[in-house]
Amino acid sequence: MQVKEEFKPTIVAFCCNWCSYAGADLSGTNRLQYPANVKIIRIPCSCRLNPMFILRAFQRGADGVILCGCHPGDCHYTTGNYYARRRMTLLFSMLDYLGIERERTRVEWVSAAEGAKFAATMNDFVETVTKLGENKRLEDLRCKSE
Amino acid sequence: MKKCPISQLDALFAALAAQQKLYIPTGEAKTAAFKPWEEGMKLTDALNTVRSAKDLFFPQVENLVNFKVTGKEIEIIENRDPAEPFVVFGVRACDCRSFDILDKVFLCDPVDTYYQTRRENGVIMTMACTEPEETCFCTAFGIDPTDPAGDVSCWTDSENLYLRANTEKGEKLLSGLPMLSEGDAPAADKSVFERLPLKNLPLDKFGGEHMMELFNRPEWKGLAESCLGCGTCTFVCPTCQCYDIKEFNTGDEIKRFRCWDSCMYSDFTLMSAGQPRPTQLERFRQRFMHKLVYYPSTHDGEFGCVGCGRCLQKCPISMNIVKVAKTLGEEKE
Amino acid sequence: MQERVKAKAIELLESGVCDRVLGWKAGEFFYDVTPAVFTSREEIEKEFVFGPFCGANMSKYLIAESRKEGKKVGAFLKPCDTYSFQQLQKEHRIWRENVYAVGVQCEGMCDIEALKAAGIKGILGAEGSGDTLTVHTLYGDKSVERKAVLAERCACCKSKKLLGCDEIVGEQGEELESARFEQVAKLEAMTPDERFAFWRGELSRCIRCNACRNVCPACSCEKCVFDNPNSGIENKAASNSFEENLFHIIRAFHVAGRCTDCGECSRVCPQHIPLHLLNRKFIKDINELYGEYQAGADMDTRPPLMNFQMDDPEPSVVHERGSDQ
Amino acid sequence: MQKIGVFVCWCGSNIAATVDVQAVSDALAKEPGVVFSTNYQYMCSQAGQDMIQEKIREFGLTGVVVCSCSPRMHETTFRKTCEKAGLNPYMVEIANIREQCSWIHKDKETGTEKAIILGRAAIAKVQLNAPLTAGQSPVVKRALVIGGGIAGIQTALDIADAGFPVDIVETKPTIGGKMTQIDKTFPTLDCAACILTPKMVDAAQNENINILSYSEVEAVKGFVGNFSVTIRRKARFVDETKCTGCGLCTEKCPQKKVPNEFNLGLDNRRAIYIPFAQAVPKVATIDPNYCTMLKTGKCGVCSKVCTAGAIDYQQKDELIEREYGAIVAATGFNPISMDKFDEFAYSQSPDVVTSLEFERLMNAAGPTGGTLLRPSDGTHPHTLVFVQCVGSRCDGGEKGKPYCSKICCMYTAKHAMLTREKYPDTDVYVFYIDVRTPGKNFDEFYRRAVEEYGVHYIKGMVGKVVPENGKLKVQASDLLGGQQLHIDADMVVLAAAIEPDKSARPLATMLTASMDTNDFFTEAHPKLRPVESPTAGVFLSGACQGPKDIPETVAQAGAAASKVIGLLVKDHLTCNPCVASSNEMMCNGCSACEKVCPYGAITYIDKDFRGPNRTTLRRRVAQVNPAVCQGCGACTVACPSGAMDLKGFSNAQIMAEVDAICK
Amino acid sequence: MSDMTEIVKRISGVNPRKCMKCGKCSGACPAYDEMDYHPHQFVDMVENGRLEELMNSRGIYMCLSCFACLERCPRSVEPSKLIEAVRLAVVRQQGKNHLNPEQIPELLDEELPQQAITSAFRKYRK
Repeated sequence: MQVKEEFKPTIVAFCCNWCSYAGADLSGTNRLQYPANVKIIRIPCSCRLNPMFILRAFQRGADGVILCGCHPGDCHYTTGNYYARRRMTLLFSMLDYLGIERERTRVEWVSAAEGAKFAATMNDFVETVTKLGENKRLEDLRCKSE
Repeated sequence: MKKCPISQLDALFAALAAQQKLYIPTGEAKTAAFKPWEEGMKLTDALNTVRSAKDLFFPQVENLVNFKVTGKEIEIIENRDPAEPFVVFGVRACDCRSFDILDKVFLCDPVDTYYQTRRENGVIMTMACTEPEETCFCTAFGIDPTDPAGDVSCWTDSENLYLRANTEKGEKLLSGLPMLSEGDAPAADKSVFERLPLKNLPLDKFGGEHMMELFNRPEWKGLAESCLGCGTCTFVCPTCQCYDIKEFNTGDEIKRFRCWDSCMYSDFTLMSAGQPRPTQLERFRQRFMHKLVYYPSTHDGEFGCVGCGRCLQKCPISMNIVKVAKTLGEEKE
Repeated sequence: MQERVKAKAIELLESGVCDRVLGWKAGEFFYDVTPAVFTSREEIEKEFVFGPFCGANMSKYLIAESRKEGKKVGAFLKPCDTYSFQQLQKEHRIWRENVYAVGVQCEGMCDIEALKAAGIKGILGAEGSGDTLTVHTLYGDKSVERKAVLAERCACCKSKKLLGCDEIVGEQGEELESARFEQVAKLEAMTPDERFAFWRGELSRCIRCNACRNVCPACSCEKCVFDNPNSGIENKAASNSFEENLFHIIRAFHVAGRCTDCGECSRVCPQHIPLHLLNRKFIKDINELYGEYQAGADMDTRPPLMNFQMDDPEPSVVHERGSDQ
Repeated sequence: MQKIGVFVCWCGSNIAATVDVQAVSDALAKEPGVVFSTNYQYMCSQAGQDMIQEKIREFGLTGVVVCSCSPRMHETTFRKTCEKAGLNPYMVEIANIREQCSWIHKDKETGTEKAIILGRAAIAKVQLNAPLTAGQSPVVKRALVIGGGIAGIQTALDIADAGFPVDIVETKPTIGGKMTQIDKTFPTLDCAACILTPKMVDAAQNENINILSYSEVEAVKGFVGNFSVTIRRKARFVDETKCTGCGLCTEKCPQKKVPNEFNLGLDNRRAIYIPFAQAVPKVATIDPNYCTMLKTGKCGVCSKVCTAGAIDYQQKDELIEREYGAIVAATGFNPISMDKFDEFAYSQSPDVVTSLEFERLMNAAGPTGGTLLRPSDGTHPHTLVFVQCVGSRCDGGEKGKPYCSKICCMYTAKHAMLTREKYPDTDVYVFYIDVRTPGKNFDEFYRRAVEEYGVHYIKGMVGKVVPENGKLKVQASDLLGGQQLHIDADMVVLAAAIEPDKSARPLATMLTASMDTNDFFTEAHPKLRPVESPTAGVFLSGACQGPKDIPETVAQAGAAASKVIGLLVKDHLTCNPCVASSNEMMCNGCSACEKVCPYGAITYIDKDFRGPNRTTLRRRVAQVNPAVCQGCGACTVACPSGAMDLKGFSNAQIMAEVDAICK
Repeated sequence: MSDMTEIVKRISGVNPRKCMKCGKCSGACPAYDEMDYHPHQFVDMVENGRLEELMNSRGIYMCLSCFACLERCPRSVEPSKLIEAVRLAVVRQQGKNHLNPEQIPELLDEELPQQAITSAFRKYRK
């Protein structure tokens, strides 16, 4: 009997080194749980996130991509997250315009002190993406292992 | 010769599609394309499709082989698309001639087995032209658009579709169709082709004899000047046959595939030492020299162009083989 | 108009201001006009044209032309070309001092495909100014309304203003009220499923000929990421729907805030993909979220993606905005 | 292809409990490029580090992946380890399998699976790592201390003692801060002014210290070792160099109705004023909001009485720009506003006061000359109710603060004790939720208040205070007594929560230092780097980092000073080699990168390049100054051609990580 | 009784664990002396599952629903919601024996605040 396996989405979380990555560490230090499907990639600043990386993640099988950075005004590099905010807003709007589920992409500002927010955000995001199901609209079939 | 009432066309397509995959030219004039036939699909009003029938035999992207990586082992996996028989209906005389040209490239030794398989599996049903576009100049290459080649040739008048099998494959295809009856097509009216503006393309100077002279002509500079270096002409061309072999790493597998390349691209035939044709002028010249000089010089004077006129319609800056041929072929008083 | 433009071109050469001029060269038919460099009065008199099929945006050629040695290059620019011209200067791509820019007023360019779509075949020529166009065909003369055969971008022209030129032929024009975002709004009003179906239908026709990119004045990178094997996203052909999407998303994103909406991408697409709708989406979003911005309209303002406000909307605006759709 | 060594750490049971470390090292051994893979109990131990070094030499490793705790913990450790073994330190990548794996997952299978993927991603990245060499940048040997309270003063004194010049920027006309307003200090009950004012004078007399009072930081540019700070010197309309501080003007000024902020508005001062007798600098300041001369142009009394000719009504704000190597934030705290606590009738009755106001009422230099009198009628209060935790420990929201303000228990005990000592005829009630006395001699102090001074400590909270017939009707619960109390009090003292000064938030933005949700500055590490901000070169002193009492503040101030000294003694700083660099062959020279660079690290040059067919092309190309670039990567995304890339976080590396994770 | 605790927590939306036992609710309560259990005890009793005692207590009907405790609670525990929920739980358990709308007119007093009427609906038995 084949039991239908529960869908576990692949989530890529890009976290800026100074706030959100530290926030993620803090949620670990505080033993706050969030699903293992979330894998974090450390980037120096949210402004390092090239839209290319997001599309790449979807191509390679991600079902959701989230960017976490310092709160606006708190960027370690002063202005990085302001640029990231515009870039991501426009990119997400474009993905939505192309009919790709807008819930698959998200930006959250998580400070180094917000371990609880990090865990809560991830839990919520995983739940949202799980409900959406597999990424079909921006998939690259070549990358889906048979 | 067989005939089939126009009213029975859908039934004819259905019968063909029941046996094998059937492609027909369909869609709006601006975007007409060969597509797999489905119930209710209409033939396009356009004279010709945007992309040529070449695509069905030599697709833009084609998988060749996979390399599977497990740990530190690499396994080689054949990855050919499954061979299935198919029919293309509505190929124009120009596109049909393009297969002669492609065959000479792909089926000479070493044979391109990917192309070969598709050629063997594909049946070409051509359609005679009655209302050419002003951009048509197939007659310049000795093609009779009113009497196209192919496995099966077709004509229409207001009531009937007339079909004539030219090859064994064609005979076999027609033999199984119950809606066909005997009947001959009325004689074609060729007068309109006489009025085609480009019918007298000055091709005498081309064909391989004046290779170096043509190569060094100063007019190339002016012709190539505005070329954007896009691949439109090559990708809509029924005779362009250049491809690149590329690899895609999926993470645990490497997929080797081939895709069309364009001699107009800056990385065409890029080598470790650099680009053999470093400027657009050289790349531009390559394309037209190939069609009008290099190909004929190695293939008994046969030109690498069939006069379908697609590049005339599609070039973003309206530079094309006709302008090249006229510039280089006419003058020289 | 054609005669005035030609006279100006000859004047530029003969007065010694320029040693070459960039203009439009007649083709085999009346509509297949090619951008070309003219160096003599004879060439200009014989082959220079300016008419309803001179759609090509000349600004991009000035990147290379303005760097050549010699005298200035004379350039004839339509209003929308001048926006690109300014934008390229802003990006330090054109060496302005080597260009003598002549603004040419434009009545809107016609689309040969629109003529053909009107059911006219075997077209040999077109004549007439004003509202009606007489078309000569292999099958006799036909007449059509000019408005009906205007290119889409000209039917909703955003501006007739000639910017940053050394001289103007014809009247200086004004910015116009344009309905250019109507189609974008229509798409926005659709459900995501409908939008997905729409764009799949359009983008699946893409043959990756790169015509849109190569004609685009904003896409003038020394080396495009899609041609660069080290970029990680290089590809020569779209192997599947993902790569089709990828190319067009990234291209639109790279020109976002820089695209002047000249519409060349859609004009040259051999598959008639409405690429301008991608660029206009970004323009519309930028206007709505960050304030009106027209790329190329001036030389000073910071492009919206290289700028920010402390109180910019959060990316979640995308989610909230369309929640009822 | 790199030769990669993988080292999986157990971190005792921290990782090994939820991650099968053996399985991880086995799985990663199979990855391409991996030539050695192992696991060990504590990789960061000397033995663990020795092993890494040994394996680097043994296998000639070109890359190292350590699967361990967060790179924020030990990346530097392992980089140094590898460097000692001859491997470039930037050939090391850390897979964070503790904070981001073992600690958040309970199921071993899940944890192991994820750890393997994280390890893979690190391996994929290391494959593309390139050796990087750090550059150097010079250090400006001067420090800036922002805030002139006890924290700022102590930090400045310590830095100055080490021989480095320090500037103190204080927004008030005098340094001294909150401590000047405090009467006595717990638990010793010594006089705050007596111990503070000598320090203020020290600071004023120290030739390495330059006090910029009545000044604010306007803008901060630069980076560690090379900050450039714009300081606004607000116009005080008195020439600091001429004013002798005689105070004559402050006596003669006809504008007498200015609420005296030093006494928290409990009395009035003049429009020209010296905040208090021991102010440093002892210089008068004209309050432009009240000065008749400045507002209407008619008066000029102070100018007439000033024998030094120091008054200058034309004075304007002045902007000065200075270079600093290090910056210390010491912006301090304020009691929160009591506006939202109507139940305690703070705004209805002047007899309901905050503890800081009570401090002034008890102080000899205060409005009542040190006699405890009710602000409403100047009578002697007999029944006093102290309420603790007002606005502290609240459930977020707008009303209060979620944290414990830490100092209230002790100062309330102090107030209760002092009241009872001075006025044995009073009844003093303290309503508490918990009494928190962790500190040397703290609990003893509190017990003395109860046992020796007879302060009534009641576990419970005041529910409401209603002013009625000159009394304050206090209704409260006595949880241990199981009854509701109704007390007719003469005064109610609220131990208001403290919050960071409002200037801290904009300052943090200028300094690019991060803050927590309560606007306290975040430290680089809560335990191990408590006086440093995550932003290099920015240090934290005093209550701006979290609630603190005086000894803690002084200790932290000294610690911050020692960190600053440690920085300033260096002649050069090693730069972060993970900086942007532009590939000139692909650069368009379009200036996109320059526009988004927050450091001005990008400039352009025209350069000749070899074109096809022996031609030369002149192009404008970007150049990055690696000493100025901080490696944020904003430019890399702005660059459409991808010419701009970031070392250590290159496009290819990040995409390799993405690939490995999504595989 | 433990399910009842859950029900009460669910109806009220109150998390009694947030209580830090400061007693401000009881300090603020105007009906303190009328009650056998006091607001802070309510919270504690729910947390510790002593619901039966609570449901049988008269104190829950002495609550004025003035929301002083809710307003003052520094931890947003909101005891009055809990009391309300306990009353509701009692009412539900007893069936339809609360005040009928038809009976309202005769009981109506011009001076009666709206809030009191609403809470009376749930509070008084027949």
